[in-house]
Amino acid sequence: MQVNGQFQPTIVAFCCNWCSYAGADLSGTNRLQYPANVKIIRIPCSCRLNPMFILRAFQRGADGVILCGCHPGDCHYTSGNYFARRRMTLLFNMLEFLGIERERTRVEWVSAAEGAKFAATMNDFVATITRLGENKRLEDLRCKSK
Amino acid sequence: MQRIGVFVCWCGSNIAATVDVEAVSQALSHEAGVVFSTNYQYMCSQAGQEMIQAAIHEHRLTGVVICSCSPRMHENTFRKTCERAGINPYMVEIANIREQCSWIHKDKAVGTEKAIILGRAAIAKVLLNAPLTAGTSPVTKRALVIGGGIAGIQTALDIADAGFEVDIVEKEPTIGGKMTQIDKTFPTLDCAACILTPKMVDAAQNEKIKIYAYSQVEAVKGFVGNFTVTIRRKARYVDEEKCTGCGLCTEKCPQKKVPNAFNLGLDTRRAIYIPFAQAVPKIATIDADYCTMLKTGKCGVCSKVCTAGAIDYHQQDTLIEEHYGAIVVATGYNPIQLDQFDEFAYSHSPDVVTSLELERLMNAAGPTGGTLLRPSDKTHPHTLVFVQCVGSRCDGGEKGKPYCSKICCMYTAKHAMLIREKYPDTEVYVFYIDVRTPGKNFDEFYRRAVEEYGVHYIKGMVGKVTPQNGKLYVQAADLLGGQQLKIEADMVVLAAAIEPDKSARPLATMLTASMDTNDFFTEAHPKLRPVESPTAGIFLSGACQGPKDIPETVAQAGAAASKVIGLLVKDHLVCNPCVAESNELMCNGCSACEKVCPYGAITYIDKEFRGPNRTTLLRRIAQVNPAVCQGCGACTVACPSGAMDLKGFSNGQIMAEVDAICR
Amino acid sequence: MTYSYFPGCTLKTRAKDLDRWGHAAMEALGIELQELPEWQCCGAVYPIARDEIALRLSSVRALATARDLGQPLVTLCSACHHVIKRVNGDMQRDETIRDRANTYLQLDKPYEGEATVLHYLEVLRDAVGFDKLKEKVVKPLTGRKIGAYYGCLLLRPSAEMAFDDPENPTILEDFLRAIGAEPVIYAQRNECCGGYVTLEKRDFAKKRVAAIEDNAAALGAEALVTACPLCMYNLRENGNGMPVYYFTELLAEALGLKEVEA
Amino acid sequence: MNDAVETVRRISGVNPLKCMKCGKCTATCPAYDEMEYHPHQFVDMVANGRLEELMGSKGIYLCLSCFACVERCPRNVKPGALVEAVRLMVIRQQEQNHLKPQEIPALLEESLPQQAITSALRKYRR
Repeated sequence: MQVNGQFQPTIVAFCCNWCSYAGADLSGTNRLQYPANVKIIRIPCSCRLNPMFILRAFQRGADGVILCGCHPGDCHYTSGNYFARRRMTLLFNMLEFLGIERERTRVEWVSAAEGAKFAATMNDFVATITRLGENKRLEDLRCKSK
Repeated sequence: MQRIGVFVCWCGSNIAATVDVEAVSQALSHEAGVVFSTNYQYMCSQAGQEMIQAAIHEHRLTGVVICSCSPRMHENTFRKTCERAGINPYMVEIANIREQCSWIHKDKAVGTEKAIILGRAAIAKVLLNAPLTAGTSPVTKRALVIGGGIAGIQTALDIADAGFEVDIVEKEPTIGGKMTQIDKTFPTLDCAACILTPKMVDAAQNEKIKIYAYSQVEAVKGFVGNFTVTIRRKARYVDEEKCTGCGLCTEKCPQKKVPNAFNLGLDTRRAIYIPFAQAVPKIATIDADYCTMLKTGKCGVCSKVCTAGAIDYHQQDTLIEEHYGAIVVATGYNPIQLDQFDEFAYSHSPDVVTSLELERLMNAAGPTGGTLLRPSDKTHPHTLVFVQCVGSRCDGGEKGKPYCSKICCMYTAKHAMLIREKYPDTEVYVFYIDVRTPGKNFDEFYRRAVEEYGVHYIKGMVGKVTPQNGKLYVQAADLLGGQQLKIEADMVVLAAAIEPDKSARPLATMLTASMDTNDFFTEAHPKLRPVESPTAGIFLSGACQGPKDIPETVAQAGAAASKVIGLLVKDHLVCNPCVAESNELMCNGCSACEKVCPYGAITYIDKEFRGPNRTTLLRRIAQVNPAVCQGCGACTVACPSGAMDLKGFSNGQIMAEVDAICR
Repeated sequence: MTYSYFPGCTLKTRAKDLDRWGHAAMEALGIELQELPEWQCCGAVYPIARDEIALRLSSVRALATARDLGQPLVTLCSACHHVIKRVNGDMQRDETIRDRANTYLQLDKPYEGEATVLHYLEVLRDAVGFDKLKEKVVKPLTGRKIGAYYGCLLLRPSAEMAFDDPENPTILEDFLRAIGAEPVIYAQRNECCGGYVTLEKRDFAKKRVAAIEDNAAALGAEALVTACPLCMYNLRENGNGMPVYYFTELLAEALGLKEVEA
Repeated sequence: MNDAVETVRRISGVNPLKCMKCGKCTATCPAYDEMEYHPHQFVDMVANGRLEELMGSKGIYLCLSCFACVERCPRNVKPGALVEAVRLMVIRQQEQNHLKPQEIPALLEESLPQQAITSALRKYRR
């Protein structure tokens, strides 16, 4: 999205309910700033993230998608983040094959105590996507408003 | 068509300062399905909730979107509000415009725009919400306490007092924990054994309490109210039923050179032993690492002297399985290893000891019978130097711990005071960085050490200890006096940092309970839920959650017990209704979902479907047990046919949120 | 086994004993030390300041040569070891230093910390093995009570040197045991000898050495060993006469390469 | 003066604010008696911008760079690196070399290792 001639990326962050969403809350509680481009969707566990959601986001004009979950070994559901890790590895490979730069997708483990890490990750991710510029590869032009 | 009401909270100025709440409620009022939109100062207040309820009635709302703080804060509050007004609690969605918007942005225009988008996503989701009804699951009315120190004992006693059965699993041969090794307790200086051992006996005699000593938790399955725990009962090589605890074997065993762990290696014991006189259960244990019989098959003295015939060299570990409704973690702490702090010469000189070792050296049941003697030559020390914060308050890296160990300031004051009282001819120096004594009567206690007992408190650190000619030459900083001190000491006592017991990390993985980077268990809320783990049904007691002294530990143990009791009095627990559900018409019975389910909640049944021309067709389909499903959603992604979906977080709902954000 | 070897300035002049016997001993143990071609000074002191690039260049040059030769680089002098090891660490970890050093040097292939830097003692411990060394000893130093003097440079900062436990090192003691001597463990073995400050304040260095010698003597040491020419200078010139040896001298003696001095 | 503090922080890579004022550096320093400002004071004075006093002190030439304070500091503050940085601030100024090449012959003696001279020269002059 262009705002006043400046590129403002649209970034969707999927956060697991137990660690990363709480980590995002903590960065808010600690007033740690990160850009408003990041919009968080709460999911129960990182393993709830269907690859379809990411494809849909890119199709509808997202410039970057990040998945945050509990650290390996700390999943609230024991093993969900391991599933997520494997699925995302495959998906990101495929997206790269389709021409979506690797940097546009990311998986980060953020615990409920890591508010600072959450903010730092988001700052870094937004900076990376801003550098990469707009993503057009998967966009469905029919979805685009004029 | 749904009729949605939108309620934007100002949260005083917390939201309103960076988000134009009026503009948000205006913008959201134009969204499809929204029939009412407003904003208010405090939505969670009584007046705010009444306003929501009135709007539900007045506008015949079917769904509600609250733009406010995190759902982790008030989702339940608002769900209950709506339930009281007659709509299903799961028709409520929260847009988090405080923690994830107003608090992280400074520019009001930016904040407002983001708040509108977050509101839109919540509206898009709630349009697809369906009323959900929570099921229930029964509660096993028995609790497990892991760890039998003062924390575990107190928790178990309190739970048993309320009439519930409780088991204690303790890895050592006796319960009692660290407190059994402590001589006196601050700030009252009463004898630790005198207040602890009666509690140990109470626990042993309480018919509601079962003690599994010399045992470990091996595996944990299930969920709140319904845990199944496998306990390994380690082989003692002594029949617990037959052993009378007479102790004859521990006197006759010819293997005399076993370092006595109870006295921290300051003296020796036999290969068959009872850790101390008041051990509970008072049963002998053979140390397999040292027993000649177990190692070579030759000896058998203990078996010959045992009149009860309790010795069993062929005993094996046994595994038992028990069911519990709640689990309390009380795994406690240990002082850290001091290998990395050899500037204090801990590994060079036996006269450099840790504070816990000093406890044993001052204890009447300790290796010196309570007379303070130097371990090297058994002489009376005249000058003692205490060093605080050894390994505490360190900055990252491999060395030490970043936190304050909390108990050292007080026990050092206690040691210094006791030594000066008993041996007035000694000089006692305490090197401190800060003296931290926040606790009832704590600072008064420390001041007494200085003012009445003449303990030399010196602000500064010790840099090097050089053992030479039977003395310990201590080189230290006196920061307030502006000098580098060189003290000829007879003993140096190190206040080693404390760390969680090593068994805690694997246990946390078994329990899926979270830990911080220091391996302390994290609490569900640092202020408001300090004795609960974020994992339902797991409770925290004592130093496994953070450094604690005895009064704090006992208080927390009681609090944990009350939370357990609050759980166990319930006959049923309301389940999370956001569980997986399989669309049986789309399911092809492939078992992909079953394989990824961590709870075994998915089973397969053969079901008859009607085919064309009055034929029937038997098809294998997945079925989710809603009482067992925890709602992680792993199966929904594994399902190749899209039959599996998660209630409350359905594919459609999340897609709608994505669309709303990317619009 | 063949290693590249960096002798350093002092070992060619004032500390010939450290070098000569070190060479002879390794030869006897079946290890060849090939002197690095065209080596220059290591830089003498490690430049703590992160913006000092030029002072790191001679070490980088040596490291790059060692890399090109494809053999680990062995050092003997504590100071050389300290400087070269830490500069290598900088080249591995500090992007700014790496880029700037390479820009200066314009090597055929930029150096990125590929070389392995070993101290002579590490070769003895890990490649030869103290057990093996013990077997090769023909004249064990039986009954000689010797204090190992580590000084500062070998051990600290431990995070970068990764040589031994900085407060309770064992490598020299294990070495002494291997050659049949009885090591004396004393606390002052890792405290400074006075270093180069001896140039300006000899009294100060004397105080330092006295503390070290007294502590070692009190615990029964009859002599000290060191791996550093500067420590050797301070201990000998500013001490009270306790004999001080380079550890390679004792090694050569135990291997029967050197006649026992009268 | 803040610029100078920044320079010291940049050269040394140390954040003096991490210091918790325990005094272990001062307790461990072998050159304590020789210095007018002791390691913990040194850290505190850098943190508070009192660089002029430090730059004028003799103690900066007496730090042995033995890294004992660096090794033993529980907060990873590296007082020794701060001393080095302040010394460099002095000797990088014109005509401020603490040791001049022409002074060296007088210092030489038979057994003095080259290493000592080179080290001193490296430490004391630009």
